[in-house]
Amino acid sequence: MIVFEDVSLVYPNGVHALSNISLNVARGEFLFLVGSTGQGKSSVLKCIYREACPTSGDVVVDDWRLSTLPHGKVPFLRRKVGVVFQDFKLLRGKTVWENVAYALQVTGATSRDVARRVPRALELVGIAHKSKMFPHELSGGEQQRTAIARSLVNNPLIMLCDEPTGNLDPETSSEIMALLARINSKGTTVVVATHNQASVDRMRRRVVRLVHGRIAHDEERGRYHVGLG
Amino acid sequence: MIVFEDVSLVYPNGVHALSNISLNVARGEFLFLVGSTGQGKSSVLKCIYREACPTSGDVVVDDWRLSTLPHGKVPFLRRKVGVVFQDFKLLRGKTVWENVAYALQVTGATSRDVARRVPRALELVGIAHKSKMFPHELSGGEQQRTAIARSLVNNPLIMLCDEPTGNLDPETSSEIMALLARINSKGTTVVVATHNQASVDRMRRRVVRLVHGRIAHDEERGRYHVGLG
Amino acid sequence: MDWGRTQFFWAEVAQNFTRNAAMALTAIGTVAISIVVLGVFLFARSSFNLLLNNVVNKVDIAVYLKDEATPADIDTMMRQLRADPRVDNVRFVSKQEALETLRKRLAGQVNLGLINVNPLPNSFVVHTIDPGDVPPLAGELQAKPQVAFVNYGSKVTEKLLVIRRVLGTIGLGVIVLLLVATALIIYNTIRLTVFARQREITIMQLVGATNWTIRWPFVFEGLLTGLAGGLIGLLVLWPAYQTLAPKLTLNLPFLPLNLADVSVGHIALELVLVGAVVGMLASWLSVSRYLRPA
Amino acid sequence: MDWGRTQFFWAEVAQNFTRNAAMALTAIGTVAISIVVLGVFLFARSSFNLLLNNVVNKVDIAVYLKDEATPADIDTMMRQLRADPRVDNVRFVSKQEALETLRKRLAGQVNLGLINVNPLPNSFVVHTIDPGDVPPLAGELQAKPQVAFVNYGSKVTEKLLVIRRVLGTIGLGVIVLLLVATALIIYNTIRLTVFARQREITIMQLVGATNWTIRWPFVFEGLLTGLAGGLIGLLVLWPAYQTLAPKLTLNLPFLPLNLADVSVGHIALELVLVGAVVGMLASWLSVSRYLRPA
Ligand SMILES: Nc1ncnc2c1ncn2[C@@H]1O[C@H](COP(=O)(O)OP(=O)(O)OP(=O)(O)O)[C@@H](O)[C@H]1O
Ligand SMILES: Nc1ncnc2c1ncn2[C@@H]1O[C@H](COP(=O)(O)OP(=O)(O)OP(=O)(O)O)[C@@H](O)[C@H]1O
Ligand SMILES: [Mg+2]
Ligand SMILES: [Mg+2]
Repeated sequence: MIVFEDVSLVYPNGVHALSNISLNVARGEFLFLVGSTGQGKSSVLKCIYREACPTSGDVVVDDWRLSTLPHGKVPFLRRKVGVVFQDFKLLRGKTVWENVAYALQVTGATSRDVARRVPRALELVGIAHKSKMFPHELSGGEQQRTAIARSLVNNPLIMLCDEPTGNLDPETSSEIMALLARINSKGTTVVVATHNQASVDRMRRRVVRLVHGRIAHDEERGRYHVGLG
Repeated sequence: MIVFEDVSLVYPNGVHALSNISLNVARGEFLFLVGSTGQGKSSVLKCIYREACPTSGDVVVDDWRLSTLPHGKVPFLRRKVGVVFQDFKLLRGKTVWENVAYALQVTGATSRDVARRVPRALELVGIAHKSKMFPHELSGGEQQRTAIARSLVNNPLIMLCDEPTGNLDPETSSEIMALLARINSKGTTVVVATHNQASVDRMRRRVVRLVHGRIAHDEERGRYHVGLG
Repeated sequence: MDWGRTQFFWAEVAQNFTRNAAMALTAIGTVAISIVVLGVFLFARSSFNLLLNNVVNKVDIAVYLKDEATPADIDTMMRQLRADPRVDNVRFVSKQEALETLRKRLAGQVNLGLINVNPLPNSFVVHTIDPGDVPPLAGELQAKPQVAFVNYGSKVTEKLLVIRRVLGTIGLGVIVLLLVATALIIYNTIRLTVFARQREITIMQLVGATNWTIRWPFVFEGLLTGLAGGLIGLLVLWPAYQTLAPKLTLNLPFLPLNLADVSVGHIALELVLVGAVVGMLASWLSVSRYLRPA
Repeated sequence: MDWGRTQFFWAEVAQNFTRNAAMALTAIGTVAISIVVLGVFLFARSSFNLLLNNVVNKVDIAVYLKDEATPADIDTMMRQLRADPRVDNVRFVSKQEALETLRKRLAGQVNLGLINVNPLPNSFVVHTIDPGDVPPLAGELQAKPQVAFVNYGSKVTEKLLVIRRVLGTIGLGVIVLLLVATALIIYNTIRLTVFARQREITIMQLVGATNWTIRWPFVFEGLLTGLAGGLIGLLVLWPAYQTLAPKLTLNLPFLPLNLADVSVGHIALELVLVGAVVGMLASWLSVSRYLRPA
């Protein structure tokens, strides 16, 4: 489903974010990306939804080879991939409902579809009661849940979650993780970059640890501290 | 040092964020504010640095009664209070160094002072190697550490940290908490709103739990789950 | 476009306006101001052209005939001139008529008793349709055997024709300058409003919106901004025109300037069109800049 | 202000420019365009006023004397006129001189052999300093016993004076309109650039900056934007003036229009000042809007 072929990424400012990453995520897999801050977790995710382009190597997503993907196709790649951004990236001029609906509307969904699926997504993450609020009227956790709702509203093939529980209390975090597991069990490939040790240890899924932009450890049914002393 | 006198806060959109909060934080105390998402932690902090004004009741900070504080004095209140914002609020046009320096420069610090204290703050949070980067060139955790450096650079009387470790790995989180404890031990009053169960449980400080904008529990040497089943 | 997408499109346009109201109003204000300035000058130019044409139109050719010319000669010539397609009308002025006119003109200045022989010749006064035809026609007439002398105030006429040409060119240059300036100002203004939403555009791209999905509402918003600015401009210009134009005619009754002949409706249409088209193009270009692949 | 604060201030100003370069350049561009338009019209207005004054200045009073007036009378009158503060100069035209001129003028049109008595009077030609004094002075002269008739083309002169007054008013109106338009356009533009930094301003307030600490760099940036725009505007206007002004004089050699008399330097100074002052005020007002306590 997602294949990294010897991917390196150097940002324009000269920072080597990723070095020779090779990784294969099967369809329907659930993967945790861990690593202390600044080791390249977000960069890996950016290469999948093509916010960043590898400086060398290539990424293949659902048989699309990204290095040769024409620019016009990028929006369609991004519709296959639901992303929870680390900084949420909500549209500040739109309400919670509209933010979630937007991701659906751009795919050409009918208004019936929108009216049916948006409330369901909002319910799932427990933010339906705030649907008419604007992002700046929400608490941090509420914004995060809106971002999660948006990422899953159009049933993406792949979900990429960048620190999806950083602003959530342990109970809500567990619920969100359980939700991701449920989505995963229906066939969606899920990649979660996280520092949430409790969740990783509880769920025992595949864990990939990044250190200085390299894969330091890759273990099925791993724990958060895999590969550390 | 910080006194809440029966404070209620209703946002313009009608949300009752805080209801009849009375709280007394002594000089040099270390306080954790906990509570699941959207219960009012950030709102309590906003009342202290006066981003929000209580709809009823009053807040006293270092003998300044905020309801009668003239607008011209607000900047001076904010200089007494170092804040780590939940969404960082870094100036995107400024580098890490400049962001931290800014908080010092606005107080009228001499350039010698700036040149001495900024690097020290950056070292303390471990972000000195990124001092020439702009916020958008940083990882989430690096941005968070920049925000922490800015909040402590001018040795504030009070530090308010809103989810200061949400984007940090457990190890870095512990270091930051230890740093806050060290700063606290030198006399600074510290209030930390957090979901980080591990840190709260390890540090055993005063814990105040908010539920629906009310203080549900207030315990010296508490644990994260204080007041819950 | 199905109903759901149309609804989505209009909701986007409406949101851009209402949720960035201050910005939208600032942009509309700038467009309106530019349109007012442009409108004042389009009007001034039309009036001035009209005035100049009317002045130049007053130029006549005086054809003084030799005393030898017989009434038959005069008649033939008169018919020839009337048949000339360049000629608007011809009037015959006899020696006697000319003397009467001179007497009246000199009354009081000159001892009229002293003028007892008529020194003046018969003449034609010829008016052409296009003042530009005056000099060549005068040349042709001078060549005729019956003609003693042709006078069309050649210096004044040629000056007037040059002035008309030069001022016409300057007027055109100024209008072009103003059009370009207006277009650039509207473009820059809309660019700044798009600039402020750069982050939003990036987010839209990241959640899978195609460039066209992002662009259309912006383009339409630009169109509406331009249109609204243009209409507001007209709302300012119209009462100003209504109150000032009569005053102008009143103060300059002797000038051959009939403001009713200025095609105000035409100018108004041009102004609104300029606003709308430039607004639309400006949005298009501004958004496209942020839609280019990184 | 100590050295550290000065450095801080300048660093802020410089950062605003360089790190929002696209926005800063757009704003400067808009200012430059407005200044060019304003400059063209300030110049056009000065030239036009000059032209109109020169035309009106050509008006003379012709004072025809009765044949009874003795050379002594003429001499006295001449001296009186020369002493009049309103009079610029006086020329005496004798009967003979007048006849010569008439002969020349009528040569070819009229059978000159027929004019054998001199029907023309002696006259003065009086030129006033201010054309506005022509009608009253003519009235006074008419009342003198030696004077037969005074002629100053009263209709033409009065028309010219009215035209000068009306066009003067219109010109002033247009310049005021343009000044206001320019000011508003610059204001709106800078408002939009500040708008885009609203979030930054809020953050600055939250980390303890006083309103003045935030405002000053913005105000100075507005000043520099206006100044830069004004100077760029001049850089466009100057070569245009240098190439077009001589062409204009060349094409209209017969007009009493000496472009060298237009105080171009003065206009240039005004333009740069308008840019700078409006830019500064615009920033001030725009920032203040976001600095108001919530
Ligand atoms: N846009 C960018 N331009 C330049 N450098 C960047 C950019 N984004 C990230 N970096 C750098 O690349 C490295 C990896 O960043 P990345 O965001 O992938 O880290 P991360 O593992 O997600 O960290 P965190 O847990 O803090 O979010 C860091 O050193 C960071 O400073
Ligand atoms: N600016 C605002 N305008 C309107 N309502 C707001 C605003 N900020 C917060 N709220 C609402 O007030 C309530 C409390 O919000 P607050 O940000 O204090 O929660 P929190 O405890 O910090 O939550 P989190 O852990 O998610 O950050 C929430 O219901 C939120 O939706
Ligand atoms: Mg990250
Ligand atoms: Mg919060």
